[in-house]
Amino acid sequence: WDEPVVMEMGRRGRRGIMFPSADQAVTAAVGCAETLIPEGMRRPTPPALPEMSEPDVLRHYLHLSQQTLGMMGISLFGTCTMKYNARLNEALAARPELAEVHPLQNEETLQGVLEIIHRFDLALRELSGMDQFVFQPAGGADAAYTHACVTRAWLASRGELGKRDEIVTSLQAHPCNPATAATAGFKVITLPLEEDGYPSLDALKAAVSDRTAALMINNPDDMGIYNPHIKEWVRVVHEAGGLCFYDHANFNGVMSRLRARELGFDACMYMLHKTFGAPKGGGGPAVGAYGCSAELAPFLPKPVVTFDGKSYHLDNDRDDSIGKVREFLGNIPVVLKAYAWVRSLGAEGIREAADLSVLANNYMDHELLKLRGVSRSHPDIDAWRMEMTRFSLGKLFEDTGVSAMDVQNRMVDYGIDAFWLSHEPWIVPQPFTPEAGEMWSKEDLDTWIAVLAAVIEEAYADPDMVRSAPHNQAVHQIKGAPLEDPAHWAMTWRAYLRKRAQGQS
Amino acid sequence: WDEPVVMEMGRRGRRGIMFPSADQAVTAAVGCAETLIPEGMRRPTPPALPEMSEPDVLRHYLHLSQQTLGMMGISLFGTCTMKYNARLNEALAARPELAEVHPLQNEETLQGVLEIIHRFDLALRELSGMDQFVFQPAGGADAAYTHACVTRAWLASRGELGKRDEIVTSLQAHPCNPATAATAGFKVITLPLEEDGYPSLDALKAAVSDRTAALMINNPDDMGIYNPHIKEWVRVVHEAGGLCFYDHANFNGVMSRLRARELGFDACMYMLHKTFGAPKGGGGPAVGAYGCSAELAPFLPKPVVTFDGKSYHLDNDRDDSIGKVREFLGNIPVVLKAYAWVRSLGAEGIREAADLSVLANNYMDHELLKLRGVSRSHPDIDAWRMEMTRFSLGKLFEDTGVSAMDVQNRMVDYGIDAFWLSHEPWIVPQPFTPEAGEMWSKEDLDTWIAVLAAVIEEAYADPDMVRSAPHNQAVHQIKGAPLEDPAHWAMTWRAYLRKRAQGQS
Amino acid sequence: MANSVPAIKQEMLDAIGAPSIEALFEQIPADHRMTRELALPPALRSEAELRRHLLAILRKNEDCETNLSFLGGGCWQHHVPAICDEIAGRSEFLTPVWGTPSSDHGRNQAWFEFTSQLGELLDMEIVGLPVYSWGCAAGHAIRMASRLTARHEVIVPRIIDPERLSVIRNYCEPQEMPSHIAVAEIGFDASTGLLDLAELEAKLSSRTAAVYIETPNYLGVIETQAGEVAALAHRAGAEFIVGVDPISLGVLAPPADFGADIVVGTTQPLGVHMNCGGGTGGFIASRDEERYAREYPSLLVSIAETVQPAEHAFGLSLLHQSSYGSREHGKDWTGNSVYLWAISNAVYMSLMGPEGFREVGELIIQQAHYAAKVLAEVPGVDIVFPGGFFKEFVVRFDASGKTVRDVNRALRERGIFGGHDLSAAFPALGQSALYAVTEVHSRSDIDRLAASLAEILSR
Amino acid sequence: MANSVPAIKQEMLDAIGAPSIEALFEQIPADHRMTRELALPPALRSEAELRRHLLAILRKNEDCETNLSFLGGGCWQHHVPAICDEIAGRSEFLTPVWGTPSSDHGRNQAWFEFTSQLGELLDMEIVGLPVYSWGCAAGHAIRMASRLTARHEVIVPRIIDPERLSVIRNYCEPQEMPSHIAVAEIGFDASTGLLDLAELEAKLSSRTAAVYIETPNYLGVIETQAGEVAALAHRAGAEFIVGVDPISLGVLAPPADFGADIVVGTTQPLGVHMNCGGGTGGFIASRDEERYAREYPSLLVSIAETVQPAEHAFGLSLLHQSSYGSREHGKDWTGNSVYLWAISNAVYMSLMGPEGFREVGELIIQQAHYAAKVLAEVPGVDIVFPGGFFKEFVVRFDASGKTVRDVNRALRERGIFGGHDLSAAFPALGQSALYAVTEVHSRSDIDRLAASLAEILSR
Repeated sequence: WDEPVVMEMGRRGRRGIMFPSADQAVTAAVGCAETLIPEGMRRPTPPALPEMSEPDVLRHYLHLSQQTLGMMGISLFGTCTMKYNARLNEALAARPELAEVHPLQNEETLQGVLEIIHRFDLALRELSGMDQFVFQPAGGADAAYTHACVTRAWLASRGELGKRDEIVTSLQAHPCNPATAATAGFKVITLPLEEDGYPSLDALKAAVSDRTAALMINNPDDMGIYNPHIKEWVRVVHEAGGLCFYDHANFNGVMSRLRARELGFDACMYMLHKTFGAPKGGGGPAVGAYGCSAELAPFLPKPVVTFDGKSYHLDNDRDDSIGKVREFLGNIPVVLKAYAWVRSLGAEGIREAADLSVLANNYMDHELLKLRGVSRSHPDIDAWRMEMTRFSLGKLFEDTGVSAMDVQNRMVDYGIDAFWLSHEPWIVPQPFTPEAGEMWSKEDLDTWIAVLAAVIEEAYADPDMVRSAPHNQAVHQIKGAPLEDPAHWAMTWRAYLRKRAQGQS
Repeated sequence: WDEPVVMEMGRRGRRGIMFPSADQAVTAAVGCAETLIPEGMRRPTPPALPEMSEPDVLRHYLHLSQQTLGMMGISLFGTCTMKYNARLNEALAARPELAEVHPLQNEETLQGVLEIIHRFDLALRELSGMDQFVFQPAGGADAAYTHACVTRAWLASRGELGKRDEIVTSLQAHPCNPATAATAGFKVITLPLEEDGYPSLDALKAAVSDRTAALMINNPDDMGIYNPHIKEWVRVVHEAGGLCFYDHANFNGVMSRLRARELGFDACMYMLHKTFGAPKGGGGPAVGAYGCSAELAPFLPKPVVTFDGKSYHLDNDRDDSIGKVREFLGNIPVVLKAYAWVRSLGAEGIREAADLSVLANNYMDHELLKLRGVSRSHPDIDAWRMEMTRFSLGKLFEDTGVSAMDVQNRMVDYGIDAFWLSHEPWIVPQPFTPEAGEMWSKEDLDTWIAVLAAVIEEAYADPDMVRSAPHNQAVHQIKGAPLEDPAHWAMTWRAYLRKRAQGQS
Repeated sequence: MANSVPAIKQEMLDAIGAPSIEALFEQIPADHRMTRELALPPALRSEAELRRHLLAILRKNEDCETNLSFLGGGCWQHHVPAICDEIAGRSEFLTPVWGTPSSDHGRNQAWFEFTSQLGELLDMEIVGLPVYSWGCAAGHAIRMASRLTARHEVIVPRIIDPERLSVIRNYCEPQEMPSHIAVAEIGFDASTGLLDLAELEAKLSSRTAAVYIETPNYLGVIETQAGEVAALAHRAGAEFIVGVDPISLGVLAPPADFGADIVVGTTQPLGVHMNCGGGTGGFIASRDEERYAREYPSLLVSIAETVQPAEHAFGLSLLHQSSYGSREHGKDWTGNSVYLWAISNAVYMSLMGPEGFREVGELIIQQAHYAAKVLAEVPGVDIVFPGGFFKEFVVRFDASGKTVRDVNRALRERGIFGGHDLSAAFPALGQSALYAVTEVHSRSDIDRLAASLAEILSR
Repeated sequence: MANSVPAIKQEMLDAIGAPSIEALFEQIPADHRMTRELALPPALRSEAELRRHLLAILRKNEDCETNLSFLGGGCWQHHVPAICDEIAGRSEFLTPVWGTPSSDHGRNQAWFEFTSQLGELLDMEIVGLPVYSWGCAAGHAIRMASRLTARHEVIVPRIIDPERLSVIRNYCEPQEMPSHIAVAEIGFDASTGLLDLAELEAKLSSRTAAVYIETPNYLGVIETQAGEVAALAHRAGAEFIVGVDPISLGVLAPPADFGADIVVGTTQPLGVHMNCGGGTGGFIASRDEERYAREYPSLLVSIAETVQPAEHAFGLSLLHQSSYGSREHGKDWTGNSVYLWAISNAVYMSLMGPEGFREVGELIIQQAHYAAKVLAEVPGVDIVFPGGFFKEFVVRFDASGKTVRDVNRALRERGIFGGHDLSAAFPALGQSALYAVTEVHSRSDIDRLAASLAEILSR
């Protein structure tokens, strides 16, 4: 479809959706609408929105949907654990029993919602060993932010807020950890990696002090490397008087094999829209499930759901709570879907999922390393990787000038959506990080590998072709420079029209 | 997507959907399943169905959906009145309050269903002037068949069954009329068309006799020509002792302007999946709403829904009824959608829809006749056509060898799904019959016209290219001969495998 | 409507040179015109109002999700996998009518996958696109047999859905019609529900076009003598037509195994909601022999090569013999049917696979027998045919002195829809009801039914 | 799971030369391992069982479709057009995470259409992709203002959602933190609900980074002095941030018109179900000035040319300043948010057009005033701010001697969810509740509420 921007569509006077006029009795009682709007607060000119018929709106967005590749092909987007999002869960979440529920309803009328929250809280407690979970954080990063807020409250309760002002993390921790720590007002200390793929214990010991508020860290990281000293790390931080937060973004490979609390962590978070099978929606609605020890529980955002054996309650009477990180209770439909995922698998299924994802990654790893121009991070570590491996196309780039992004662009021509490169900073040149997960069939993985192999061959044979990819998508490669240029960027159609007019004048 | 046939997909042992084992108490009480199946009636070998995971099934059919053009582009499929199918109606029909209703529930529990049937019955009575409608016929052709059955019962009640054994129709009536009449056991007399686009009154008079059971006819027909003598026709048939059935397949252009009963007809039918806005589903579920006069009502298929002012009832106590033409009450979700369509428009909206569809057709007519190689049926009739026009590409075919089907195949390359050619028999060479309807915007109509113009130009410039179209669809032109060859046709995968193996041996 | 905008109407009128829209209707004579405005309820032009209106009506229904239902008899509450709804609801599949083999490729392939998978379940090589219902499929099959044999009599079992039989009788035409097919019925053994073979043998003759039976039959019984019926029918030169519920075929033998020539049945159990009977659909299948193929009234989708080497597409075979191609000379007639449900069926069968059909069949037959067993223990309840059934069985209340009507009313008050009342259609069975048990029931549902019945019947 | 099949696992193990799956976990030291099996409830592996289990829980909720609800306060029951659900539910939009500008073209365009249409409603040229909620948007905007002005104080109204204020306070950091932003509150006129401008003027200073107000405010009142607030804020060198409910903007002036520098608000009313608060989303918008652009924490989608002449695509601008690009040096942080709802919002706005927003705004304001009027006539009921509101207004029950809690309980028994209880958060208002009226209500709903209240309060 050569689909215009919606702002160019429609015709004056055309209508998509209509509303009735107010009942005559209403108008008789209160008069017409204009008289009800205070002087000077009326909209002077109508917004320049498109005027379209309902079928045209539907068709336009159907076309756009068909121009979105995503999971219609094969997407092994590392760190995001692409999973099957059961349509059953969508059907249930769309029912009025959830979709048409208001968050401020009396708790008597929210028993279903509260039961789901409580049951899923119990499941996550079992998976993590933590003592309480909340689902208010609206994403993984928001859970990290929640931890920073909880850390502030905990420090305040001990009279240490303002004194302990440093949060320690590692170069391989997800950027949300340092970013949320900084937003919460902490200084960030980032430990570099050593050859074995994680920072040294000595570096940690040197970093911690009486200014240490918390450690925020992933393990394994998205290179598939597990830090075997993590219990020691936790001990060191605890001894220094800080908290330990486990960013469980990479939980998929260790589910059922280890529990954050047993490793000593005070808090952890899970991404329900990734690890727990809720759909990503292109970036949310999401939930960062945040769990912590009994010691930290008083500081959790409120309310917390409790169960008295008969009915469920919203506990808002929590003096030490950090209050809210987001309005209301959280993205409940996402919690429902995650709960459904756990129930559909049970303990054995969850273990199987971890098994298959690690197996699949090592299978990928084995096959990808056969390809010309492909290497992996920390080649000296010959242990089996966890559920991901950080690869590099540095050699390919040196040989051909074809970058990892070029390869991404070419792979989509084969129906394979972009792989993940790497969070900043890059540890290896031209990184890429596929994550096989447990859903994709071996046939899909083999297809993925074959496509990468084909693109690499193309890169050696005809690098310009690959660099100018994609060639059979809805649109060609976007030019990057205008996106960073104030004279050209246009985050709305009206900005675009103005700048285009200025450019032409 | 280069999508394999599902029979080639999957792997042994893979599972899509699972069922629990029976409760232990159940097995304890009745034993295992095999023992419950009588000897010799057990399936000896499992069916050779694909073994797939749920995500793979979903993805496969998502791919196939994306390879179906239909209403994603512009489809002016004449005689089928392509309309907008409101998503609201789909959402409501999918609710358990309808989807999970069993047709044999006690009528007390079916009050919603019966109310919809009754309300819509009243609406159709108003639109047609008839005295009673039923929705049991599962398509327009089934309604024609119902009429043939009702005619039998009516004749039987008068002692004329077996004597009046002829049904009269016209060459331009939809094939379902002669076909269902014949299936019901009647002889069919088909009147030829005269130059003015309909059979002559004299021909009708010559055809009717004391053997005439009924007239079954469309008006206007799908050439957009209205038979102005239709009242006289009805009188002639009635005087001969036959019934008159109005196939209202072409109701869209005359809605609100005429009523079947007022023209004298004894019965009529509407296609709810076409004229009344329910989706076509690629060919049903459908409803042929069949309505008739009070005289014929006793013969209607049963049950009939009645209303006593307080509640709704299923009247099964109808001795003269023809019984059933299909099990249960009809495709109720389709009735719901049609009722929604009527309510969304009201009387004014329905008139507007008729207005716009006739306006749009005459606009199309005017523009298409400007194109090289395009003519229309009955060129001597210079009156405005109704909601359709029968065009011909005979000249194009003579000039270039490009047929109407070739043009269809090429137009899909531009995102415009096939136009309708013509029912059998063809009145004009290389016919085509677009129907603009009321939904499509003028912009869409202009696009459609422009694409046809472009294809005609291509046909004159490069006929082979058009004849070998399509060129950018999921698959190329199918070979027609094997479809008619017993050695090659394969209506199932297992037949295909056998014949392929035989062909190779 | 997109062109309701007055300026657009005027543009179009100007383009064609018409003075007004009204003028375009010049073909309709004045005395044909409706003389007043339509009197319809006021338009609900806002989606919000319309939604509210429709929902208020729909809510007057009771449904089988809120209530516990044991209704069957030709329409059953089976589990519908969520992705069946998802796929059938896709705009691409929901809204089109007809394109070319290229533009309809995905849909045609899905249809071919419907026929191919159903063919595996049935062990049959030809499966047509669905017809309206099981009864319509049976009616067409009987007419096919009549044409194939040039005979005009069909033998059907007395145990048959009265609705389906009514459909069949209409297809067989009244005796006054020249192509009338006489319908003879054969009885059943009162203790087992099996066919009376002696009666069958007596009625078979050189006039018999077809013998039509069902297994499981309408009252749930698996017909163990099907092979003997086939032999008898074939010996008489008749076609043997079998009606079957395809969800049974993971565990029950496909009719082809015991000699069926034409197999018909319902498609509703394969991933389609009951929809108050709007989920109904029927299929016709046979061996891939030309004599059968050339009698099909329904559409037939075949795989075939395209002009591109090694590429396949899907097109219609034998369209010319349909009513579209041959009008009154075609094979019966065809038209819009339930083709969208064929896609749901295809999705369902590919989710199920052989193991899914086995599991669901085993679960159903075990639960149905469990239900019969616990109901039999309720004082006042008898199971008419206590063994050899699949998912349905007949429960007789004569011993309780209560009518099915009374029992069902009392069950309804407890949120239970009791079995379908057979007392009118099968007076010989007394106050009996047809109970259906499927995989959607749990053991506790069945126990709840038994407890409720015990309570009701003890009053 | 597709690879659960033992043969496949073995193939993969063979390919990599591993003895067992367990061996692949060699990196995890033994003393890190969980020492027992997980104790989770048993798996519900069949979709039918799982569906039934989940549905049974969901049914324990009461909802605003079955009940008549007047709850608002940050989440509202507006009509959600059916095609919003249809589009947001499309697998293509529902399931992906991130691709390339080419492979994500359709989604990126839909996002750009979200920002572009919201930009028209707001009269603003930069709109970011949504953040988690209105409160989060306000928090980010205040931090943007603090960075822009290098000041550390924000003035907010006392009439504000306590939940939103709590979110803002968290974003403003405790006073022990070096970047702490002090939050000052300004009161309101007790009879009108309008801001106390004198107090505002008194509190404005060279330390003020931003003045944040809302219109309509949390208690429903349209702030008529917004232009004066803007002037005061700007005179003090502060940024003027306005929070707004976009569904009001068909009839109410966009904040840019009265001087807003940054506009924030909620996206939930634009075609997203309440979802028990899971429909929440927030937006941030501003003029297209570089100083603002370079402070956005959220993702920004821009139209840009492709390498193909005359072709456009959509890509991310200024990604480097996000936390993805700059870790702790980025602007606050970003991550998964509510981007799927942005598509629902885009669909909603293109259905609405200017006329739809006008109609809905007019209907809402008329019905809300009608409700206030008929409720005011109920003995024991007072309307706290009886004019100048949009869709919400405060109902005080003090004169009836009853608490909101009691009133709401009695309403619930009648199938009505009364307004949100304000007595804890706004003790000065006594026993008051915040009532919301939208286009989903009919006149008869409002009359029913009034009649029910009259009955309840007369006891």
